[in-house]
Amino acid sequence: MSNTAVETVRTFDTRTEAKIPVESPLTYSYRRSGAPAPTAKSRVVMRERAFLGHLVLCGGAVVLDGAVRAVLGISLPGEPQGLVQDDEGKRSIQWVSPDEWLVIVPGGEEFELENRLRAALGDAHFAISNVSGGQTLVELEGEAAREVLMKSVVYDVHPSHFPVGKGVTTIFAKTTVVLRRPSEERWELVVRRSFADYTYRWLLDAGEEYAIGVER
Amino acid sequence: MSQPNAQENRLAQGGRIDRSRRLSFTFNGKTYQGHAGDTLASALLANGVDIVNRSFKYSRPRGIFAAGAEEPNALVQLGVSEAGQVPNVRATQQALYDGLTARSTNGWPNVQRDLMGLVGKLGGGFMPPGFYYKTFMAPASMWMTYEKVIRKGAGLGRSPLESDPDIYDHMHQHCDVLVVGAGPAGLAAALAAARSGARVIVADEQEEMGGTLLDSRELLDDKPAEQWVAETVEALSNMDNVTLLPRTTANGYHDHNFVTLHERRTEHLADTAPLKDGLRQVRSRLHRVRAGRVVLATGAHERPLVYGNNDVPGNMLAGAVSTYVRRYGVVPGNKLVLSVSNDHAYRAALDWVEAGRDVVAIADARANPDGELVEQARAKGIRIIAGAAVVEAKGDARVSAARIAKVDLQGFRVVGGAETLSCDTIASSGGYSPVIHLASHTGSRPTWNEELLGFVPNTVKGVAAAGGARGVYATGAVLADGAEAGLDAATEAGFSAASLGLPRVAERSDGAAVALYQVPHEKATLRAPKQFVDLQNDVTAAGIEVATREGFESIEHVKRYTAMGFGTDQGKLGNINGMAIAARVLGRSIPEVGTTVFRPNYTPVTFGAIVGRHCGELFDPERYTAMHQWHVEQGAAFEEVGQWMRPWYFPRKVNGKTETMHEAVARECLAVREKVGILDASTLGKIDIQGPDAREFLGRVYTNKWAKLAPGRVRYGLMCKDDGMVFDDGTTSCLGDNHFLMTTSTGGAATVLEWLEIWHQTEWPELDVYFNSVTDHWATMTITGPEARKLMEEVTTEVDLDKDSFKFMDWKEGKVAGVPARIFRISFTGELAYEINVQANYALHVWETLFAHGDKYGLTPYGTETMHVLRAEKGFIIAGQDTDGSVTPEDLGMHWAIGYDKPFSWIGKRALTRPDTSRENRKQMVGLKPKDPTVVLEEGAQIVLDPNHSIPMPMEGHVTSSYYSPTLASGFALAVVKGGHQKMGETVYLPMVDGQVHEAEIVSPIFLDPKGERQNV
Amino acid sequence: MFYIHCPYCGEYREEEEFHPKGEAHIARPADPENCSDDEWGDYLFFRDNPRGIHHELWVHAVGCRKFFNITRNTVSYEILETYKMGEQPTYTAEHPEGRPSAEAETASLREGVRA
Amino acid sequence: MQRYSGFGLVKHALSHHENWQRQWRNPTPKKSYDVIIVGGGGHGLATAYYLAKQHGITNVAVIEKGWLGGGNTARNTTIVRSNYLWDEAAALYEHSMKLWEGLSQDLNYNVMFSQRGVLNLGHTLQDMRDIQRRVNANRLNGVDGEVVTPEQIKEIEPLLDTSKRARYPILGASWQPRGGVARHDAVAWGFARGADALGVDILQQTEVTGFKIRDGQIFGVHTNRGDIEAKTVGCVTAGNSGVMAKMAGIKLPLESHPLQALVSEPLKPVLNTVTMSNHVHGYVSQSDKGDLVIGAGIDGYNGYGQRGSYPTIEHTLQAIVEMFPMFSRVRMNRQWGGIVDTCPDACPIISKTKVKGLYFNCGWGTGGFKATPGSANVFAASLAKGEMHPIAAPFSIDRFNTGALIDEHGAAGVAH
Repeated sequence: MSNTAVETVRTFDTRTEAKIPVESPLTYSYRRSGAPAPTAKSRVVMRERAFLGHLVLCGGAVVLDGAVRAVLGISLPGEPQGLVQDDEGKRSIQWVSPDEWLVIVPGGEEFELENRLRAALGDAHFAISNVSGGQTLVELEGEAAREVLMKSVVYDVHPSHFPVGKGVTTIFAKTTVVLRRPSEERWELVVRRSFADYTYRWLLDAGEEYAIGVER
Repeated sequence: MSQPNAQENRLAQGGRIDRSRRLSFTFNGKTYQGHAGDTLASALLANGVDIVNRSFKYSRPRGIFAAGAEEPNALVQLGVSEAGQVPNVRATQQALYDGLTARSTNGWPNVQRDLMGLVGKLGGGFMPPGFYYKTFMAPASMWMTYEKVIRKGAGLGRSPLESDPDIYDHMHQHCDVLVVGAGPAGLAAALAAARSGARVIVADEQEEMGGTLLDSRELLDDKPAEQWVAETVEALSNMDNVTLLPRTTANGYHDHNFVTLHERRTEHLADTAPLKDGLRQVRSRLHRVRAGRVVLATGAHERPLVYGNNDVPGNMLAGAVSTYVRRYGVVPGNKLVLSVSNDHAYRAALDWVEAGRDVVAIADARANPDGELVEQARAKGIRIIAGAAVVEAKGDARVSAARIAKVDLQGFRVVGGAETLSCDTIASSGGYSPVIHLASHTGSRPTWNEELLGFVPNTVKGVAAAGGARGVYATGAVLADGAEAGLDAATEAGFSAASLGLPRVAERSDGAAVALYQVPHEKATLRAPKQFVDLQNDVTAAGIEVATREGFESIEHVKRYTAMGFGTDQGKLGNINGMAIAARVLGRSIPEVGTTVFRPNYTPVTFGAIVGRHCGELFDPERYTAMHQWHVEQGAAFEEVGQWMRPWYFPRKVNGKTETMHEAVARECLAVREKVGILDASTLGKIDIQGPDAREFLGRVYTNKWAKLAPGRVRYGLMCKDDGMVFDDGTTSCLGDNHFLMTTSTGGAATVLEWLEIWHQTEWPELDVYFNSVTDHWATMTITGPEARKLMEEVTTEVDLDKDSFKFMDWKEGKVAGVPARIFRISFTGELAYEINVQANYALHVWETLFAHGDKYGLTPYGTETMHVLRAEKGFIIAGQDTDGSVTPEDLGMHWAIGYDKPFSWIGKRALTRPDTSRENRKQMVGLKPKDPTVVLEEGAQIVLDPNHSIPMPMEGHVTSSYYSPTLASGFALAVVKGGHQKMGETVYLPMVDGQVHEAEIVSPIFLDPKGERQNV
Repeated sequence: MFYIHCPYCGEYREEEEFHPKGEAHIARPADPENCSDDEWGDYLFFRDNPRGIHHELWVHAVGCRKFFNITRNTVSYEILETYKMGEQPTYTAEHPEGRPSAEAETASLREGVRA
Repeated sequence: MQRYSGFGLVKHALSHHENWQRQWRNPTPKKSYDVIIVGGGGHGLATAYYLAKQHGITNVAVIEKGWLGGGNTARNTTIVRSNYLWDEAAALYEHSMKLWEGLSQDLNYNVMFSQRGVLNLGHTLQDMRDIQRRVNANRLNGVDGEVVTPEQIKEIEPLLDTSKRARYPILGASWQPRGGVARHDAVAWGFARGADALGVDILQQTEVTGFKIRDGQIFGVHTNRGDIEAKTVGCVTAGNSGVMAKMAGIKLPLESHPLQALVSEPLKPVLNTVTMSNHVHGYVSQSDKGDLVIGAGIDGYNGYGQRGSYPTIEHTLQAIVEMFPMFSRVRMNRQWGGIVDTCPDACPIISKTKVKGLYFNCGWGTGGFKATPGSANVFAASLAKGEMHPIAAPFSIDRFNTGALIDEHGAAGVAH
């Protein structure tokens, strides 16, 4: 931590290796609203992928691209709404705005990643904010997943308009969501922690007619 | 009267109903039979039910007049249970289902024998348009009594009185081409567009698609038209890029091709939605469609003729007769007289005769009718009276005869004597009005076409009308027009396709129609029997004439004065006739009188469908902190702040009795002042600010100085808008030279973030700084009170908590309960306090660990109410409670937080020197001490100097915050008072609603520990 | 219900994702201290409010969070263009059909400035 | 003027309504008038009426580009109340309320002013603080009002969901019994008929295309029917004020926004009073005809199109169903929009301008209809005397430069 960037900006590992009980943003929701297990009738299935590492990366694309490529091994999505994943599909970078990207990595990698990026970026003007505790990832899968989304988001989720490799920030019912399509079958919703219960209740309600199930 | 099961008007064969499925239904308490495929209207007609309702103003008996959305009379109340009631359902659009239960919306004691009808008959003459404006004025005190009586007579159906058991939802749709209407034009358009590969949605309001082709006499490729419909619908439904939405009405066209479609998913099955495969289904669904291109294939509505007593049951639209005969196998009478201005309406007579019943005569207003259909009628031996029209219907509860006379259309008079022909049905047609509703929803004014005798739409970019909707009526031409519109739409949306092969339709030679709206009567309009223009609102030709005589010359005035077009049918049948009458009376042309524009909705839409899922607990999000479960388990009462559910107070059970809020808050307050309390402060907004210019930026948006705040230190800041008024406050910590963590008020988080962004992006992009919300990432808990350090020492590692190394307004990193934490020594209570930030996923563990260790120190959870009391004792403000957008930092007595000598003219600074902002005697923040310590002043109480002053009493200010302080053993308050800072020690008065006048002394707003020693230990 | 082309996202998005923020090109006076009260009042409150072509500031609040400008007809509600901060409109009250291109090119200012 | 009465109705019925007179003339414009009122809506017509009736100035023209009463007068949700927070606003709206109370008799035209009371609901603790503050201020200003509990609310309006299970439970309300609704069109027509009878020329289909100004003094207007002269001109053109001002070289602190409203199908009486909620954002009353008349919030963008965005309607109906869950099955008949000129402080401008003799009365936002008689009354007095009436004086344009705003936004709790 001798880099100048690190001195002027205080990084902080908010995660600990100690065996400490953690609660994902949906923990309360499971208790409050229950979590119907998927059945043969379920045309859509929801599952939370909790405790991932979420970083917001701000800066000019030209500034960031090299560092991201060097550190993460994937290139910054060049086009708006782009979503790029590594070969394993475990690490992703999503275009959020011309100078903002969302990086999601396996939980525990985020602090090291932040430090490596900071080191690689040196004195350049950029910002990295760790938001891992503030959001969670909810997956939707199944043939009715798109219909559930059509009930919920104003964005056009038709495959011709929302191919794999796309991600957008948009309106979800009365909150906002980052919606991504990492593969043909799977949709990802990045949800803010404090709105997670609302989103969960909404999905249960909107998915009711498709006998939505929750994988835990 | 007809017997149940009789279906006396049902034909032995024909129609598209399923005769194998008999359905039983109840109307006005009587049970009848119908068939699957019937509408309620067709089933009622089949059973010979003449009177379905009573009219709004005159209580006249009314029957079914039309067969679709334009029906003005047949409005019924649907539903069995109280919660399942649906008011004002048009019988013509309601599919019949087994067990359907309906009643008339008006009529007392019933529609057959209606006492109000007597009033209408006797009193009708005294109720000209504007009747209400001209009477009930004396004495003034009586109006509220009169109004009660008037209101009782008003209204149609009734609202259910219990909550809706059904659910509704929305579907956000996007397509390249939206086709509204699945008649010949719509189907052709859809097929043409769909073949190009474009994403197509087809919405049609009826139970099945096909529109006029479903009752057409014409052959398409030498086959019945309905066969082409079936094939086309089948083809469309097999295409992946096509969404077919039957029972779906396009109700509103909004800007940029946003269209609302109301899909009724279960209303044809039952009054409340039945389960499907054991799962609830939505009763109706609103599709919010963003379309690349829109094709309006909405067809045309037939116009009735306006003649005497044209409202008596048995009067109908000519086209409706054909629809009932051909589509439902129902002949709505035995002896028909037809009164027409055009050829197309002759279909009614042909269909009637073919159904085996008697056509008495056709009165044709044209001197020499000679079209193909006319010849067919002649060939069938139907008597045609040329140059004539029905001038008056006879009959009371049902038409008994028609008076037919020769009419001089130019001179608007009857020529010669009238002939009275016995009949039970009079059908009329005065031509057709293109359905231009959607096209005019965004303000496009239609154009009158003298040849078509109708308004044709002027559409905006991206929208095209096709077929009847733009006055193209011949079936072959309609198909071609639709196909072309569909192809154009797809092409404009970026697709290409070959043109469509269309079915062959024999061309029919129709004679020219003649303009006829109101039929002249032997008597002048004001003396003639009532000639109804708007049946639902009981607007007559005489009413329109009186309105114009009184100076209501614009059609908008006429409509408003007479209420024409303000019914649930929005004048679909009456508006053009009304305009024509106004035009005639004023000696102008129809377009000179005005145009007719429509507003959404095309037909009424259930509130529930518009609301969708956004009701009940999903009406608005509730935001929870990571400790919410704990709060719930502890029985906290919650206060909502900007969608966050915050614990308000934690009532305990003491001796089996739950504490009141007052008791709980007193206990919580003392715990903090004497021992230690804990607050969930996670809801405060937190913004991560990084960049070399972060410090400069803070100096511009805060009123105070930031240039020298060192890493490891925290500072309070005040934010103003550029009008100098305070809008938020909070602490900001320097994490690194280029790195700050800003906190905002709970409700202000989003606003402040956007505030920072707008200044950065639009004014100071040269400043290198980024802002990110980290509100949800961190959970925040405040440990405060004299014992706070002891408790912290037990659970904290890697931090030196010694008062000299971890001072007030310092922050440090370490671990709390084994979890990495940032700890801030800031205090909103005036006590020793630590604000702990940990990653939210660990928060509950940290919280519970604190309690595991806190018991011996008397650790007490407290809520927002206690927080408010404690901060008010210290004179700390809550932005939005103690400020209201009209308070400057100086008004708050916060001169110390204003950096007047900062080099940059920070936001709000300039405005502070405006005459009104800098004047003395502004309302200033002070403390108020009630003379009686047991008094807790009301928040919002007004402050006066002379409580005996007459009303209006000059007010000096008001109480912004007020509480009982168990520490001070007294009520106390914060207030704003004119010139308050100079009025310390003065007495003011607070006159209350109940007549009491409280006395209070103006004091410093800092009630406790003015030197700040308690927080600094 | 507007369909708005976000110049930063490069695609049309639903109106609900955006918030209008009033008239565009209202720059904060460079030297507030030397503004008269009238000038400061003008900056704070007085607006053109035209019937017809209007340049207005919007933010893609639920999206890229960027502020940008829209030229919109306040009667027909037609959106004639959207453009980034610091750029100048092509369609103006003086040039409702679009300004001559040469003029448009020279008018471009540095990124992110309201004026 | 033909007087209206119950007896007169019988007489007219016997003569088949053939003898009704025009309610106002359709005069040819004169070359000049003492006063020109630009704008033939409720406020403009009423200004002319009071000029003639109370100040003896009858040589007055009201110039209207369309048909009289065709702007916001015809498009509002007809709520009348005077429980405004700040002294200046309360004085203005209460002055109006007192005029409403005798208006039908004064005009011999039943404007159907129905004092069925207005509830402003509170759903949060801050709402309640604001409500208490406002009611306390109202009472000391001589405006009727009280703070009522959920139990009292249930008695006033039984269908309101006052249960605790609502997403936003009702914590209380302010209650102004003298508030209510009136028949909007009748207000314009009644004032028009009254003004016409006193000699005022109402010039419909006459559009002002410019002002004649010389040496900083107004001396007339250009219209599509020729020039008309007057040394005093009052502009009362809600929804178009900025455009008019621009013609006179004046800039106003206004933005014109769409304000939407909607009605249900007519229903048998089901609501007793006017219910407004700022927090869940919707307000509703039932017209004498039976429609639920529902008002929405202002759309955020400038717009002269008399229409707004659909989500505004959706949010409003969500609020209505939140308050009245049984209305979920009621159906929405029609929606429309007006154009409201909004001021930064949600209070109007009644003011002289830098052009001598040219006055503006504008910026009423959502408060215009309820203020009609009061606004016109003080405006007429100001035009007649050349000095602003004391009630009008605080509403000068100057306040936006001095900072003396009357901010009804934050504090009043209710924006409509």
